[in-house]
Amino acid sequence: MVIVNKLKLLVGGVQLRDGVVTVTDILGRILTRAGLHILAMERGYASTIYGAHQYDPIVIDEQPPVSWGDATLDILVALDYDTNPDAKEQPNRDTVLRHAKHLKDGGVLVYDSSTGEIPSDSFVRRGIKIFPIPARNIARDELKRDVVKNMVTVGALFRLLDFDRDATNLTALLEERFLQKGREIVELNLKAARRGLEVVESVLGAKGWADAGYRLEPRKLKEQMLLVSGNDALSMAAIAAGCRFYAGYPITPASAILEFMEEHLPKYGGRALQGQNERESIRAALGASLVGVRSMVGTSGPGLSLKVEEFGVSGVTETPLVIVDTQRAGPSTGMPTKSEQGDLFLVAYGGHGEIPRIVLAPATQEECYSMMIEAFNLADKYQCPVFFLTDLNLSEGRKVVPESFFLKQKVAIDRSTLLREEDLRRNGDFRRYTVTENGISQRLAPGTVGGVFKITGSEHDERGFVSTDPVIRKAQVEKRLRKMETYLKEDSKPPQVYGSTEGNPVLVGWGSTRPVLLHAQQALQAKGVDAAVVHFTRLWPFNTAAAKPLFAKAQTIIAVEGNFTGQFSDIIQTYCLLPVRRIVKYNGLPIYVSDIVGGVEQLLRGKTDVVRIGDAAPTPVKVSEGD
Amino acid sequence: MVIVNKLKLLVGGVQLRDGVVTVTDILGRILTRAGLHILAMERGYASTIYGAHQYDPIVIDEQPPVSWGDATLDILVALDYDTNPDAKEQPNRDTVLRHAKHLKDGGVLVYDSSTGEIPSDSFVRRGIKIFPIPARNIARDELKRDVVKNMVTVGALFRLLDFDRDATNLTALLEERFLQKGREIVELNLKAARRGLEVVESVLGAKGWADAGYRLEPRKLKEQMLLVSGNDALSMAAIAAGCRFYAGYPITPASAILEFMEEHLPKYGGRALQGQNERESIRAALGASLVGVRSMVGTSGPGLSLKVEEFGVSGVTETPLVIVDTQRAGPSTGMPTKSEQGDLFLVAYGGHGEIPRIVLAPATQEECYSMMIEAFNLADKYQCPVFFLTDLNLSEGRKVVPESFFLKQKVAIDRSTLLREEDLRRNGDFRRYTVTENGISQRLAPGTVGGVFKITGSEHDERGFVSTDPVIRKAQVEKRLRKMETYLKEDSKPPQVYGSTEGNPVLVGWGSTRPVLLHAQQALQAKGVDAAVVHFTRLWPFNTAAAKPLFAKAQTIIAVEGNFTGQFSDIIQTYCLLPVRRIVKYNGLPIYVSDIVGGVEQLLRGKTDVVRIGDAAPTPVKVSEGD
Amino acid sequence: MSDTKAETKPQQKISAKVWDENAVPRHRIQWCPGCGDFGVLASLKMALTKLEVTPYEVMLVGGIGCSGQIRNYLNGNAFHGTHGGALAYALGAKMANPNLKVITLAGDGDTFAIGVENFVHVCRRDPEVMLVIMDNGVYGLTKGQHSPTHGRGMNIKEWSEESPPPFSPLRLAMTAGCTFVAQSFSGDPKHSAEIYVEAMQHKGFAMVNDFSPCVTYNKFNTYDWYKEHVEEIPAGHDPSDQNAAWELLNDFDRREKLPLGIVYRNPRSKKAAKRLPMWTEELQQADIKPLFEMFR
Amino acid sequence: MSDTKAETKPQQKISAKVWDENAVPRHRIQWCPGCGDFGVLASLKMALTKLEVTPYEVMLVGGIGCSGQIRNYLNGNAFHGTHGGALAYALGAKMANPNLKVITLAGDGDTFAIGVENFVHVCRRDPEVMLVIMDNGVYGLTKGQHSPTHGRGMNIKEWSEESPPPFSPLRLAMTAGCTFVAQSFSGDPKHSAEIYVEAMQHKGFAMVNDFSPCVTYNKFNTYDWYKEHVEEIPAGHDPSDQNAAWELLNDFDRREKLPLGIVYRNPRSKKAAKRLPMWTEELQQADIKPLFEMFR
Ligand SMILES: Cc1ncc(C[n+]2csc(CCOP(=O)(O)OP(=O)(O)O)c2C)c(N)n1
Ligand SMILES: Cc1ncc(C[n+]2csc(CCOP(=O)(O)OP(=O)(O)O)c2C)c(N)n1
Ligand code: SF4
Ligand code: SF4
Ligand SMILES: [Mg+2]
Ligand SMILES: [Mg+2]
Repeated sequence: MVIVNKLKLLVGGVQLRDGVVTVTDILGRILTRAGLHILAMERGYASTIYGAHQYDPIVIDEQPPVSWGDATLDILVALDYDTNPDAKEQPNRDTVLRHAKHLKDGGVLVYDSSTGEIPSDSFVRRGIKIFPIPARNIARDELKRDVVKNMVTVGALFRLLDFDRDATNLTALLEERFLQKGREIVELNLKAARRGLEVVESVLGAKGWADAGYRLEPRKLKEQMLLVSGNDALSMAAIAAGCRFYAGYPITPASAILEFMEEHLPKYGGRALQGQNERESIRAALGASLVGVRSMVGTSGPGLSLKVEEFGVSGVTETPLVIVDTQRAGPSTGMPTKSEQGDLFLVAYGGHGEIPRIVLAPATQEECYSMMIEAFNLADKYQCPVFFLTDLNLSEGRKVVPESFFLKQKVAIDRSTLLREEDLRRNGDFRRYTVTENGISQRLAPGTVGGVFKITGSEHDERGFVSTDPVIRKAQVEKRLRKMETYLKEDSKPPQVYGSTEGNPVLVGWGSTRPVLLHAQQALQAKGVDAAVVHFTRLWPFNTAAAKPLFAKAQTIIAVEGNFTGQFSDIIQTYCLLPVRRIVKYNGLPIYVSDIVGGVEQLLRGKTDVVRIGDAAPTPVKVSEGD
Repeated sequence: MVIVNKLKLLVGGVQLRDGVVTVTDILGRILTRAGLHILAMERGYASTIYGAHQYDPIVIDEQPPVSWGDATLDILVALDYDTNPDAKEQPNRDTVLRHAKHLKDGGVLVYDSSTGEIPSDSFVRRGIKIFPIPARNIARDELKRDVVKNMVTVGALFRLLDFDRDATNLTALLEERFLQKGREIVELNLKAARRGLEVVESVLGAKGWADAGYRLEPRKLKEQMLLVSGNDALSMAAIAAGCRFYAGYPITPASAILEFMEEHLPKYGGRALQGQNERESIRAALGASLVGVRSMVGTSGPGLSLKVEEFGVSGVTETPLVIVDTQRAGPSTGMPTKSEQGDLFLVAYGGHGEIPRIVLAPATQEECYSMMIEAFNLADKYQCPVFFLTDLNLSEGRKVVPESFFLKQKVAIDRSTLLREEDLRRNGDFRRYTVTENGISQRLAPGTVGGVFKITGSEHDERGFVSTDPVIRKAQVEKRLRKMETYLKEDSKPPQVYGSTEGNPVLVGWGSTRPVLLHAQQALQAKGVDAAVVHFTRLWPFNTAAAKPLFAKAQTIIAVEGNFTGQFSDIIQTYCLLPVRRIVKYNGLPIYVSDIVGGVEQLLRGKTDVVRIGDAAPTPVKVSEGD
Repeated sequence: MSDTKAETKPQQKISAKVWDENAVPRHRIQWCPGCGDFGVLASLKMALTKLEVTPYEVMLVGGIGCSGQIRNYLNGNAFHGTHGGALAYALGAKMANPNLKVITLAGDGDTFAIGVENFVHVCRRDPEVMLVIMDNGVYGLTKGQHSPTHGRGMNIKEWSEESPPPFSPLRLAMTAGCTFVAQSFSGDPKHSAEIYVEAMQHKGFAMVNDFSPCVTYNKFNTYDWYKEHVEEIPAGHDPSDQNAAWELLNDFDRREKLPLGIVYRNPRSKKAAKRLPMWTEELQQADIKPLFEMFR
Repeated sequence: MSDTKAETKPQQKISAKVWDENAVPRHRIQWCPGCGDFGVLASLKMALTKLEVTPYEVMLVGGIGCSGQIRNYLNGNAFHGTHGGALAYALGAKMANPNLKVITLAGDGDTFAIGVENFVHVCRRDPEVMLVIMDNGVYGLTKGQHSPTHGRGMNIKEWSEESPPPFSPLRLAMTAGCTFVAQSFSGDPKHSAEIYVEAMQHKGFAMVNDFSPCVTYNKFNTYDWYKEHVEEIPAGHDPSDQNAAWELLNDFDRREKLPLGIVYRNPRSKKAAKRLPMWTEELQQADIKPLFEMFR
């Protein structure tokens, strides 16, 4: 039986050398145009530029996939070859060594056989169809251009997927890209693809296989589809929301936002600044915000830690700022190219003293867009840091989203807290820090005739002059923090609830895990376990009023988090005074459906309150007493 | 009736100009030598050098005072005078304007009358005895040395207190200080004091008062007493504990530690570094610790926020470091010269990703000493940041402590995790990050023959080489965080409990509030309320096993904290799943006995769950809807 | 100081008195009597008055220290953030709205110790911002610890990591690429004011190191000491000549003198900039459709 | 490189091979083929071998970047903390134990962008630490963004706050008070090794800016470009003469050349230092009683 339009494939190879991303990019674009859905949420690469193993797993589906599912693969494409076949270790066989264990029985393995064949017995036993493609040799020896080796693989892959047999789609893409460099380049690439196709056909013929077992069929498109990453979506949204100043110091996985902004913001009259360090970037952004421009910074853990003092500046001077934290595995430099949900405590609690702050955590590329628009309005209204928490997999992960989704998002830019010259004339005496019932006071952009502001990170009176008067201090602290109550009343949204929480186990998650939670919910249901899912995208201030009633009647509360502690679990405990059990994962791999299903089963058996996902190390060495 | 050896006085004046601290320093030293107890826990000064109001309230007692009590004063000494009597505002009358309302009926008011008398009716009505002393005029006009004006006041004060009538004590101190500069200086000062005494006597005579109503009597000393601040005590302890590298960037109220260390550490073979910024200091300290030297940094809120990234470095590289945070009122620059307990969240949760960390918070000068010794051993054992939380009032507050207290503290320096050359020879293969059951691995000082360490803030294998292998990652994360379990088992101490928690309201506090909690407990008892006090000095990791049973049977849990949120209350809720009600104060003033008593009464009446201490501001201005 | 005209030029008559509005009244100023910063304050008022700048268009960014308080002793919008950060806030503010007169006022500790990371980079970035450093050789506000310019003129024979030699603000600025490098002395406020006027008119980053004695904590570099050591830059000096500027610094060093005046001035060719869109009506119509192209 | 002798000098024969132990094996090195950092690695091994230093007494402090990885490609104790912090860790390590050979190895981004605050101050503090900067004009590890030395040799006519001109590592070091300022080129590892040997013998902070081309992200400052632009410092140059050093820099600038060799070397008179007490037996007897005096 041939599986049509539903599969997961992984392309792997040596970073920088083998062009993993070239292959998946071509694949992604062509399939998107062919009306298929793509979800590629784990970009496996190393925090070095050259030589490490890189991989890119991609789910392809007719319908929007529920989630990235499990590690299990239908097709494995190994671009790597051995440059030095005599070396004891073979780093260049990494793709097969690391990922072949996840191949389904009956799946497909494609690899570059230029430097030799791999032992195939174990695969054959599992019914795996193997396609050795000497892509590099074909490119180098036959076509005299090393660089087209990836096109050989693409051609092979398309043939395996019984897709684009006449190369119409591929030709269109190649012409778009290379025609201005000359028709010969297009032809060379097409020839390479054709050679890949031929090799596959010869294997199919030799083995007597009718097909590889998978097929992709183009679908009719009702509308334009876009293949966007979380970073793409949130950057576009920032521009739509009126962000006109962006600053960032390069850091994985936030650099892409900086690059996007550097390229596109100027077209909208804005400026993007590559900070010379983490603090220059956030300070410059605060400076821009101060004078009235919507501004944003983006960073990841280490950069965020270095910005902590400025959270306080934003909070106490009441200067709006949107701060994107594309979380990666910490602490310290940690694992810069692995995803994690480990920074929640930092954004909720980081900084000396106490400030109002808002933490949003979108679950999908779509929410990276819609919630970023919200973020800017919240920043304007509450005049405090608004944290936007993604993670590496969400930020770099790509998904097919219909263009219409973006176009129909309402972008209402609300800058009503920013006074204009007319307002000043009307209101007379301007006080930057007027104590109000909702905690919110009016701002002023310097340069506005008729008002002068004095702003300081020291405690101050309503006019912004430094004061340590106990009455003024108390009033200002309370005014600032009252904004959080106002937010809870007027702007916070309750968590999303799927299924009934009453009497059922309740799965809780936040940010990027919603797809996999919902997927696991389905899988559990198939096993007869009715679990509800409660998913948060508005994390802070914690919405107790909305959350507690949901949890109060649960059979058991199980939070699923990508960190060691269960950071959000702790926050729920603080506010709801209910015990939260945990499934946690922090080994650098995505949370899979099977992790959650297995974890829930284990917790329901009742032996433990915390399940730590991932293969464990050998027994720890004992340390002698007295040391 | 004359009150003997039990009073609270406050000396106030214009900062830098009037010599408030000169007066209280002389007072403190002489009374300490005279066997009296002193507690001076609030140093009221401004975050400017010259011209603001400064004050120094001092409790004097025969026995060690339970706490600083209330704002109420027995004696008010106003050193200020008006330089410009025509100015509309009279900043130089601040002492009387600000503090006279706290004077007890029947109390004593001493002020510098050089530039005129103050309106006295209201004081007279309250039975307050007023002593106008033209100290500045006497100094300037009679004695021709402005600078001895404070000695006039000291002389007056001693006479009011019926103390040192023959100036024996004063003479001794003056000789110690000035004899090498010449006998004339001593004589001049004595003459000034004598003149003060005379003015007081003339007032007493004129008014027909037999005395001022207060008397201090010297007591026999069984042992030497020392007047130390929290910063003094912790600095001495650090040296005793083997700290040989200290780094700090100047910041109130931590600068005094730096100055202490710069002066004294070299005598013990150590070095103290004034960092050129907050990060240089913590990084240099980590560098010193790395090569085996016990090291420490000290800072306050803003400096701590700037060091956050290095918490992670310490945690993941497993480099020991003691970090003193002398909390002051935040956020941001906040109120640099006011005390607060607002940094708990930062030290417990600050930093991206997750690391082991220990938070200690001494309650008294004595514990600043004893717990600092503990801090260094914990840092060595657990190889992670050990935070030492004081606050401005504890750090700068002075208290009389018997010398023997310091001498009898056991200082056992435990460096057993640090391998020596012999150990390496015996153990062979050295692995810096061996995965152990208790999470602790052995360290090495570079330079030790036979072992080489590789240390990194990136995730690593047991040898310290960078790794993102999921199994290694999981093992290393768990190894590091397992240290917190080990700590809870082997080293954490339960909170101190005063009274029975069963069925009673339980007052909870941490750090410097213990004295006032115990004082309030007494006051409540006098009012028929039996409250227990549970006080924490080991804050993190939270010792649920020790704490929860104490709270489980309480009638109600009431935490008293010097911050807005009730940060420790939240932590208790997280771990104990019990509701914690709160009395919080954050207006820059110390928490007083009456705050707690009033707060508890209010909470017991049941109308609210949070009492916010301090005078409130006028009704907030309403903001028109739609803005 | 800006290359685009202010959007609406208010009709306010600028007199010296204007600078006392929206400010802490004189008798509440909390500097020690005699503090050099009084001179700087006076000079700033003179310069701003001379240039007929209005308080509304002024953006003062104060450092943290005794010096940074100056922002509140003077009319004009003012911001005060973290220690050492003033120049970076100023950079963002100026990039966002070039119509503002952005003036950064900070101490030597704020600028050269904790803030040197911003100083060096802002020199290169060259925004039209004036920086006045109130250089007193100490951290005044934290009670007199050594700042990076501590030790000026002292004859010290042996150094250590803990006590390094002072460095030269002017040389550092020159090396880092600052396009306007000047020095003044708060003991001569009129001369300082002249320098500030030039600095505010400079099309780029203008640094003025103002010797502003701390009468309380620096008992070495006093007014008298400065009076003996400062010397106006000779009229013949051509500040646009970089070699001459270095030569001048060397010459003054050799003679153990400190130059007052404009050492170097050489505006760089820069891209013109406009105020960034910020009002709803400027933002609302942004069409993001062209961005979709790359995702197809 | 230290003024007190190592406590126990191990009896290990130092050969070049020693530097491959306790290190990532050659075929696992994750630099791009042709990366300039290979040359730096080779030079370091030569220099350490020449000086007969043992891996036990070496303390390598790596920056964060492609360059910083070098610490693991070489034997010797190694530390790797936050981006930009290497020199400050090194400072503390050296102050605590002067017997160690402390070597800091970092990129141009790490040193001059985020780390400039440490660089400037360490130059003044002058610890006996060698710093090798692998200067490639880009942030290699984060995929090629501009570093503060980006733009070297390019003919750019118009600047902006976003794209400022490059600055000169050598001049910055000189101005900040560095006592050993040198430059090398990883295309000539033998010459670099000679410079490193001198740097490690210097009694103070020694900075070597090593042009180490990034073959992947800097397509302008390539090996060939450097070969055309570098030039050895003429034999007659006296590096102890500060004026001559500046003159040399000016001269090379004028000729659009980049000097290779020791530009400046002038050790400062410094207080001697010893390893700080650290073993229990050294600490246990500390008598704190004398401290009580001041509290009476
Ligand atoms: C992060 C941080 N660290 C330390 C401080 C404490 N602090 C306040 S002002 C100052 C130095 C001021 O020196 P300088 O800039 O020379 O100003 P001056 O007072 O001499 O005018 C310091 C260290 C702080 N406010 N913030
Ligand atoms: C605080 C922080 N910000 C950003 C990063 C991301 N980052 C890693 S290496 C690097 C720059 C490396 O450039 P350079 O020092 O020149 O080294 P190279 O890779 O070129 O050798 C950056 C920005 C980080 N690790 N930490
Ligand atoms: S301490 Fe020094 S700098 Fe500060 S106000 Fe006084 S004189 Fe001025
Ligand atoms: S990216 Fe550049 S610096 Fe990094 S390893 Fe490759 S060539 Fe070297
Ligand atoms: Mg100063
Ligand atoms: Mg670089």
